[in-house]
Amino acid sequence: MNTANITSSTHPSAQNQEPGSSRLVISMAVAGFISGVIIIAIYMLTFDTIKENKARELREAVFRVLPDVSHMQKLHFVDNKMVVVKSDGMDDEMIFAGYDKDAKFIGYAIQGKAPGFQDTVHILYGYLSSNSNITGMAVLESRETPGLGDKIFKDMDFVSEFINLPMHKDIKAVKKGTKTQENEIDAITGATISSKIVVKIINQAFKKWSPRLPQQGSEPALELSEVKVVKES
Amino acid sequence: MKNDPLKKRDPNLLLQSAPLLRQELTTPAAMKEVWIALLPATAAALWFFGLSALLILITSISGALLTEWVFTDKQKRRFALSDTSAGLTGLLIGLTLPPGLPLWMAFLGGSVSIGLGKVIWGGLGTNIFNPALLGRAFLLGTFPIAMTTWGAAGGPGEFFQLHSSNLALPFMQAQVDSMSAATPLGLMKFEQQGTALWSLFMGNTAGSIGETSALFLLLGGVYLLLRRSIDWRIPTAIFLTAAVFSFIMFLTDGDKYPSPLFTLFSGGLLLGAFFMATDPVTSPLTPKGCWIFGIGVGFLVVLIRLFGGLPEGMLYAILLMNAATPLIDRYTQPRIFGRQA
Amino acid sequence: MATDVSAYEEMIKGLWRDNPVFVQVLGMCPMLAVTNSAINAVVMGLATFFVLVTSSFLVSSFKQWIPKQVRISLYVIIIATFVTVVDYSLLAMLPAIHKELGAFIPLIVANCMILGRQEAFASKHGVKYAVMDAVGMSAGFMIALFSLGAVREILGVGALFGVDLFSANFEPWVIMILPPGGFLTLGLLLLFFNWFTERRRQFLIKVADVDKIAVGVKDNG
Amino acid sequence: MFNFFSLGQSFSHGVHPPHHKEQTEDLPIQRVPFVSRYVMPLGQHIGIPAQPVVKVGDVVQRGQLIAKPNGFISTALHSPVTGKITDIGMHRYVDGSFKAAIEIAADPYATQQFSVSSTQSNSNIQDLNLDEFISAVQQSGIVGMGGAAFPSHVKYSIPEEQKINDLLVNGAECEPYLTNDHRLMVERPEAVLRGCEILRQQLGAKRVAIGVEKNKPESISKLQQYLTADMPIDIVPLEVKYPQGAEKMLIKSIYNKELPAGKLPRDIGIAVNNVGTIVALADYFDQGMPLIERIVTLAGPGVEEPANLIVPIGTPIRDVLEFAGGLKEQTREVIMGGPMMGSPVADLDAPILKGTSGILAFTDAETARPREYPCIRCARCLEACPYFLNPSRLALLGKARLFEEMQEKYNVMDCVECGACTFACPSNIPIVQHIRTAKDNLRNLSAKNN
Amino acid sequence: MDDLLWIFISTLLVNNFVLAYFLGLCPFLGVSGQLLTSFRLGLATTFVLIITALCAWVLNTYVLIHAPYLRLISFIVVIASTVQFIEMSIKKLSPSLFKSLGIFLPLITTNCAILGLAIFATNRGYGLVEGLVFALGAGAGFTLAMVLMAGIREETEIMDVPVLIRGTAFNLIIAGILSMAFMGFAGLFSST
Amino acid sequence: MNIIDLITAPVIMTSMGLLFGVILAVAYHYLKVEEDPRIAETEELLPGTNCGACGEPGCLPFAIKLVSGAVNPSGCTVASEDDIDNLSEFLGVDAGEQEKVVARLKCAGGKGQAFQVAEYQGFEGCRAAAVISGGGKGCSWGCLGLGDCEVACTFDVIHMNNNGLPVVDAANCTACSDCVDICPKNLFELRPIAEQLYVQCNIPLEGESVTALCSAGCDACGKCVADAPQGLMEMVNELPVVDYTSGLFTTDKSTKKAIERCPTNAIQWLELNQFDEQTDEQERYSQY
Ligand SMILES: Cc1cc2nc3c(=O)[nH]c(=O)nc-3n(C[C@H](O)[C@H](O)[C@H](O)COP(=O)(O)O)c2cc1C
Ligand SMILES: Cc1cc2nc3c(=O)[nH]c(=O)nc-3n(C[C@H](O)[C@H](O)[C@H](O)COP(=O)(O)O)c2cc1C
Ligand SMILES: Cc1cc2nc3c(=O)[nH]c(=O)nc-3n(C[C@H](O)[C@H](O)[C@H](O)COP(=O)(O)O)c2cc1C
Ligand SMILES: Cc1cc2nc3c(=O)[nH]c(=O)nc-3n(C[C@H](O)[C@H](O)[C@H](O)CO)c2cc1C
Ligand code: SF4
Ligand code: SF4
Ligand code: SF4
Ligand code: SF4
Ligand code: FES
Repeated sequence: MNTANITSSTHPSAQNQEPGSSRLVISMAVAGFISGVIIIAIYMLTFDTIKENKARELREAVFRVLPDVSHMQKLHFVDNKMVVVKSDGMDDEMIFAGYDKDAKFIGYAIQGKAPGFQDTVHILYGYLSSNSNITGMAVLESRETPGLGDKIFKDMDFVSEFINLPMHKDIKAVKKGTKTQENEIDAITGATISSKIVVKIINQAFKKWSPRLPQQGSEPALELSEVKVVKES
Repeated sequence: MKNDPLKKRDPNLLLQSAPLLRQELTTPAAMKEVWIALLPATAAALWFFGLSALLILITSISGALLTEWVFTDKQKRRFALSDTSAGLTGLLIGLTLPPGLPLWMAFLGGSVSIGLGKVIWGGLGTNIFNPALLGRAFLLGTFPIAMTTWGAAGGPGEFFQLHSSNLALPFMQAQVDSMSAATPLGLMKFEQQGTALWSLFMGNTAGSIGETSALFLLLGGVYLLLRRSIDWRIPTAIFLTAAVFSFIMFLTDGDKYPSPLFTLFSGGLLLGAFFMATDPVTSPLTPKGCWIFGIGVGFLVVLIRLFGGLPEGMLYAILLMNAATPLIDRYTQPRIFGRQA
Repeated sequence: MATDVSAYEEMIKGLWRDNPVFVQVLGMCPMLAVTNSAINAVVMGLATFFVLVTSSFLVSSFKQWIPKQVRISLYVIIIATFVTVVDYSLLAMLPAIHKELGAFIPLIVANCMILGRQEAFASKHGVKYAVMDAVGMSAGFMIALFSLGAVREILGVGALFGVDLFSANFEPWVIMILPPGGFLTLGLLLLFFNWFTERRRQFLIKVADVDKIAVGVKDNG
Repeated sequence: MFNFFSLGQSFSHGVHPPHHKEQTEDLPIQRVPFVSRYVMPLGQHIGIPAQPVVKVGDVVQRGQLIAKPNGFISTALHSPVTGKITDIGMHRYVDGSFKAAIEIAADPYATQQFSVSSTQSNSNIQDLNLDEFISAVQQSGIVGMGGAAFPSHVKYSIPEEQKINDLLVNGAECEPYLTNDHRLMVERPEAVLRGCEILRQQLGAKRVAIGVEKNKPESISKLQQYLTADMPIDIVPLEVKYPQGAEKMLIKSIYNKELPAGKLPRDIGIAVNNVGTIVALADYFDQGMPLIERIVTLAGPGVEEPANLIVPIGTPIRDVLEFAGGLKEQTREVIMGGPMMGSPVADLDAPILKGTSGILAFTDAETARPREYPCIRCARCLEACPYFLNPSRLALLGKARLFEEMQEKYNVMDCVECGACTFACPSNIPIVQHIRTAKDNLRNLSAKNN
Repeated sequence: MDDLLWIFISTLLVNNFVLAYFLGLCPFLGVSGQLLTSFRLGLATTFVLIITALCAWVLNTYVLIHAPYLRLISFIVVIASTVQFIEMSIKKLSPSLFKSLGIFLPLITTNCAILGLAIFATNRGYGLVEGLVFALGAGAGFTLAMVLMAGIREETEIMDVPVLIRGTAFNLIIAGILSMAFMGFAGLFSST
Repeated sequence: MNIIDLITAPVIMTSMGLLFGVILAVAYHYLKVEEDPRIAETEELLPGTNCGACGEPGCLPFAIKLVSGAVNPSGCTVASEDDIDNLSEFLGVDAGEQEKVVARLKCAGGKGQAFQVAEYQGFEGCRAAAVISGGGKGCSWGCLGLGDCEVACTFDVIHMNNNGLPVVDAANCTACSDCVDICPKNLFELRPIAEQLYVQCNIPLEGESVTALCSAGCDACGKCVADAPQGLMEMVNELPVVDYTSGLFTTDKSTKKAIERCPTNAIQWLELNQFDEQTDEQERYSQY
């Protein structure tokens, strides 16, 4: 045992008068400096990979809901029109525009969220303004119960109901097996609520975005920017 | 007089604390009253759900009894089951299970009730949470699908029609049961469909085996009230609060929200209010506390049913108020004679 | 030679006798929050391991220069720096797991166990001992994390490290991966730990091994 | 004010034990003949023990002063029998302990004749002022006959600023089995009324209320029969409910007043006395007989021949029981007092005291209790406790030995140990014993701290 | 407005910090032995959470947009120092307030509910008002869990809980049961 | 990524360090509150992690309780053994040089010596029995043997033996007087361990009335007083009392003579413990 150290560090009375305020301030500053250096170093080291990871994740989600897309860019609603944004971040006021490999516009990927059974459910769905069809749906984030509510993204039967779903009027979730109308979705047994939440988010986002979307044909053209990514195959 | 105690030295005189008189009721007898009061509801369960109900009750009761037996320390084991409260817990959890539940889950439920709900706290009288409901909450959280798959009510003609799902192997999933149906509360919540009051009253609806028949539950409840085995304040407060709250909501939107009578007669409200919220061990001691407890249960059950994610809230309403019971008791101590409050 | 033995003991004690979770009851939050699968638990354990070892190393190296009044602030800065390092590394290397561990990697900063070791041990001992202690403690922490994560994953999903253990028909115990399951499982594990320690103590009393009796259960009250 | 058609006036909570009075309620009071040996403990009540004024070997007359008061809360002691002092030393008391006592060997030719107390020379009670009255009562040796044996003269010495408006006579006799007060009211109603008048005039009270439980219709009618229009006395039928006879309950029932905790009845202008005390006063001031004998009910399933007896104070219990045919074979426990509050007798050689209202014997059947179950928090004890305490909680805390908390949060000291809670408990928990243990501990602690 | 209400209810009941997110367990398990202490700790925590929400917002809007990588370290340093400063001021200015609330502050600053709040609020992109409501809900939820737990623990203190079971293991099991009971709130005010 | 980014981090961190360093330094200077210095020093000795695992809301409250003596340093689960030793040393819990005092029992009337006059039936506990007509022991001064003292002793040094008497492990008794306070018969007294001549009886009676109650009782025959050095002992209230202030007490034969002729062995020469501990677990459990 290192007795010398024990005694020196545990005798409060001996230590109380000493270090002056300056030493205190300086040690804080030095620690801050070193820590800043370390942090910036790791940040720089990992920056590219992280950025790439994030972009890939987003891209994959967009590609999943918008098939046949190979380029995308973010759109923002400013001054009553949709303009292209190039920043890294993402917020509720953004949607994605998808283009095929010839830079021809295909459709939008729109995100929305609402309180679910446990916590906020965050989804992304693809939308073709040409025929008002939903092309697919992906859950970005949810804490729904494993085995029940998580079927909204694990149960492929449910997910595939959102492929080519016409969006002429509000869609509706009905009890499994009772689907009769085109705009109805068979809910998941035992997770009626989560199913309804998904439908609700889409309806809400649709209401919010459909009036904002530009006239068909006048979608912003693909600007090749940093955000642009090419689907690997 | 050969054996005159006066002539002997006196070590045979007993010193026992006064009072020497005791009223007749004992704790096992109090438990027996509840068994008796549950007879009509149990009979109704067998009537509507047949052999499945019988097997479920038997397994849940044996799960409870076995756990109690195994975990009681050796010295007290002789008395372990003598007060019949463990069996009662088993019966009560059995009555709250869906008829098609795999039997192994019913057994697990019974033993979790006693193990986690009672033994670990130190046995009879020491637990804070209602053991039967704790067991049910555990099952519901563990097997949410099996626990929300309801078999339709039948009649005595179908007594021997066993739900195939009952017989799932331990730890294995149940086969999908063909007889499944929705409970009145589920129908109300998810499809906005009402159920005839008469069916609710008689009990030929889907639901937990012991909760469907309002009539037979009322019979048992009134018996307990008349025998003064339960505190009348708790059910009264639950009924009044639930009725008033749901009536207010009913007035705001009669299509979306059910009528107060539907609220009272559907789901586990009656079973819970008469037999579970009144569990003396887990409800407040003081009269004022009983009112608060009942009001809390009534409020929470309607809150969860109408605004929560689950169609039924009695289970959680009671458990939540159980959690608050120590606080309620503490702040509703009776005013002592001759002292200001 | 003698010092080697005691350094080894410093390490070993964290595994069982002074186990940070079972005995000292520290670091409960990350413990419960990330143990819904074994892999998460292990990654969390490794992250903690890294942070604890590096910061113990640093603290014990610089102990002479650390003024008493701001020592806690300094420890926190040191720890937070390494946590940031771990956070970014994970984000770069294991993005999928990082997503699941979510906010709990940064929360390693608040893990009382780490701060506790700095103050109670690293700041008073030489570098070698401090590192040994840190290794032992984080290994103990990892054992606890892993056992909890494994139990929860096996029952809750029927798998371990994502490998199915039972037939497809297994009925998962959903509650195990939900919050109540975390509390209950850890509670029962601790109970088992206490029971085992008590058994051992009783046994030692029986064989009258007086020296070891002191190694009894601490009251965690 | 008094509605005879109702259940009778009452208080809230309380219990309804079977009253078992049928055993003795119709048995006229008999006199127990003298036995050979008497033991007079010097301290028979709270307060200071009396001081002997006789020596071993002295010959004393029945009614003769043998020990004088030794302070204010202390009363005189008179010989119950003509005989010889054989010992002044430690003798077994009912509670098993040894207490200083005077032992008298009775003269085999002793008669009922008693020597009129020297303090009672002034036969004209009207001429006494209150102070003289009080000191006369102290010299008479009269203590409360309702059970607590509290020196009566202390109750009458009220401070200047207070005034007694009401005299309350306690004829409730709510304890099961006991019928001594009942027989007294039936057989000597004039003495009861006479005592009331004496005390009322001395204390300057305006009215007297005699509270009697409705299960004693004969007492009520007898008293009413002797009641004349000029006596400001009300006879109040009370609901049959335990503990109707407890001072505070009685005041609540009759005057609908709640005696504040820590206050004495006199603080709200009331004096409370048992009928037995009242009759003893009448006997003293009319005949000059000090307190040398009292009425004791002998009952319970273990007694061969239940009886109401006049017993000289100091008679060994064994002799009294023998007079009544002895005990049944199955007898297991003998109680002094009532079955709800009485204390078990440890040694049958202990003497009858001034406060002994009954000797009850119980057999195996009553003492074999079912096993104690854990408290199931059924709240029956809360509904029984007339003082609105929380006995369930008190018992739990008592078991956990958290005595301070019992007082700080749950006012255990307010408990009068009436036993209603324990009677009501289905789990057979000895709640009162827990409470008494806690009180004992707390008193001990506070005594040590001072 | 609806959103704010939902944030509040959700953090208070559905996603209770302690019972669903496992945040702040150290004080929850350690200090819940006495009711009064627990209540005060809950109040003090609520206070610190609100301070945290403020600090996080200020940092997020003014500092971290330039240097996102400093998020963690600046949160912890700023919050800890601010709280320590407040603690010392309270101690100086109002000893009685310090006794009843201030004494808990050091304990609270090093617990993960505080940091968790800052990180969650940032991850979810909460603005100032939302952040404050979030903090209020989290604090109230923490206090609620704490008080219920303390009530139960005080009660079981005098019961015959087997000695071997007493202690942290038992507290965890109680917490698990509480957490199970709180599952009843799932989906509150979110169902369609 | 450019050079500006590269330096922002260190700059921000350094300035933050500076800023808070200054604030804290100023705060320490101007906001310092005078309090019991022992509390501050105790707090210094604690780990300062404020984890709450001790059950107190943080290290300061724990320190306050430590100083007031309400808790034990080992309540802190984080501190190392050395820390705890330091704390104990600082708080000075060890008793110091004082003469060792232990609890002695003024009664030797166990089951084998004293009889029951009646049978107590109720829950275990001496005070509990004492309030029910004294507990039924023939000797109303004697030990009831129901072990309240065993439960009350904070240091767990009392154990009931087979004879129903409490055995105090004298070596470990801290003279805390818990047992003195709890005993309903007031049988325990704290005595210097050096006072080896000890009368184990409390009956203020003499002769046959004593032997009728207890075979180990002092019947006040006076032989010990006569055999002891003149002036060392006298009879008070029918019990011999040793006057240790007289200076006549020695540990040699002359004093030991006092116990030789005692007919009931009520007076004893104590070495360490008063009674033999022969607690047979089996037998004690069989009572239930
Ligand atoms: C533990 C538990 C978890 C649940 N999780 C979800 C969930 O994640 N999503 C959901 O919609 N419903 C969930 N539920 C709600 C019930 O399953 C509810 O009864 C169901 O949504 C109704 O659907 P049904 O009409 O198909 O039975 C859960 C219930 C329990 C008890
Ligand atoms: C120290 C003491 C002083 C008392 N003084 C009076 C008194 O002055 N006047 C009075 O009416 N009662 C007095 N009491 C008697 C009580 O009020 C009560 O009547 C007595 O204890 C018997 O009550 P119980 O038989 O209901 O238990 C006194 C009691 C005690 C213990
Ligand atoms: C629970 C309880 C029950 C009592 N029952 C009676 C009773 O039935 N008759 C009675 O005279 N006194 C009874 N007492 C005593 C009275 O409270 C009171 O002390 C007595 O009437 C005063 O009169 P005394 O001093 O003349 O005895 C009871 C006391 C208590 C605490
Ligand atoms: C009126 C009454 C109601 C009861 N209700 C329940 C109950 O709902 N659940 C239960 O497990 N036990 C119940 N019991 C049995 C018993 O109180 C229960 O096992 C204890 O909670 C175990 O400590 C009840 C007992 C009585 C007398
Ligand atoms: S004994 Fe005490 S607690 Fe019990 S009923 Fe009587 S007054 Fe109340
Ligand atoms: S009557 Fe008995 S079982 Fe009922 S609450 Fe009171 S003490 Fe408990
Ligand atoms: S209670 Fe105290 S004085 Fe008595 S034996 Fe135990 S340590 Fe010694
Ligand atoms: S010494 Fe006192 S407390 Fe100890 S067993 Fe004997 S009587 Fe009981
Ligand atoms: S680890 Fe979360 S509060 Fe300690």
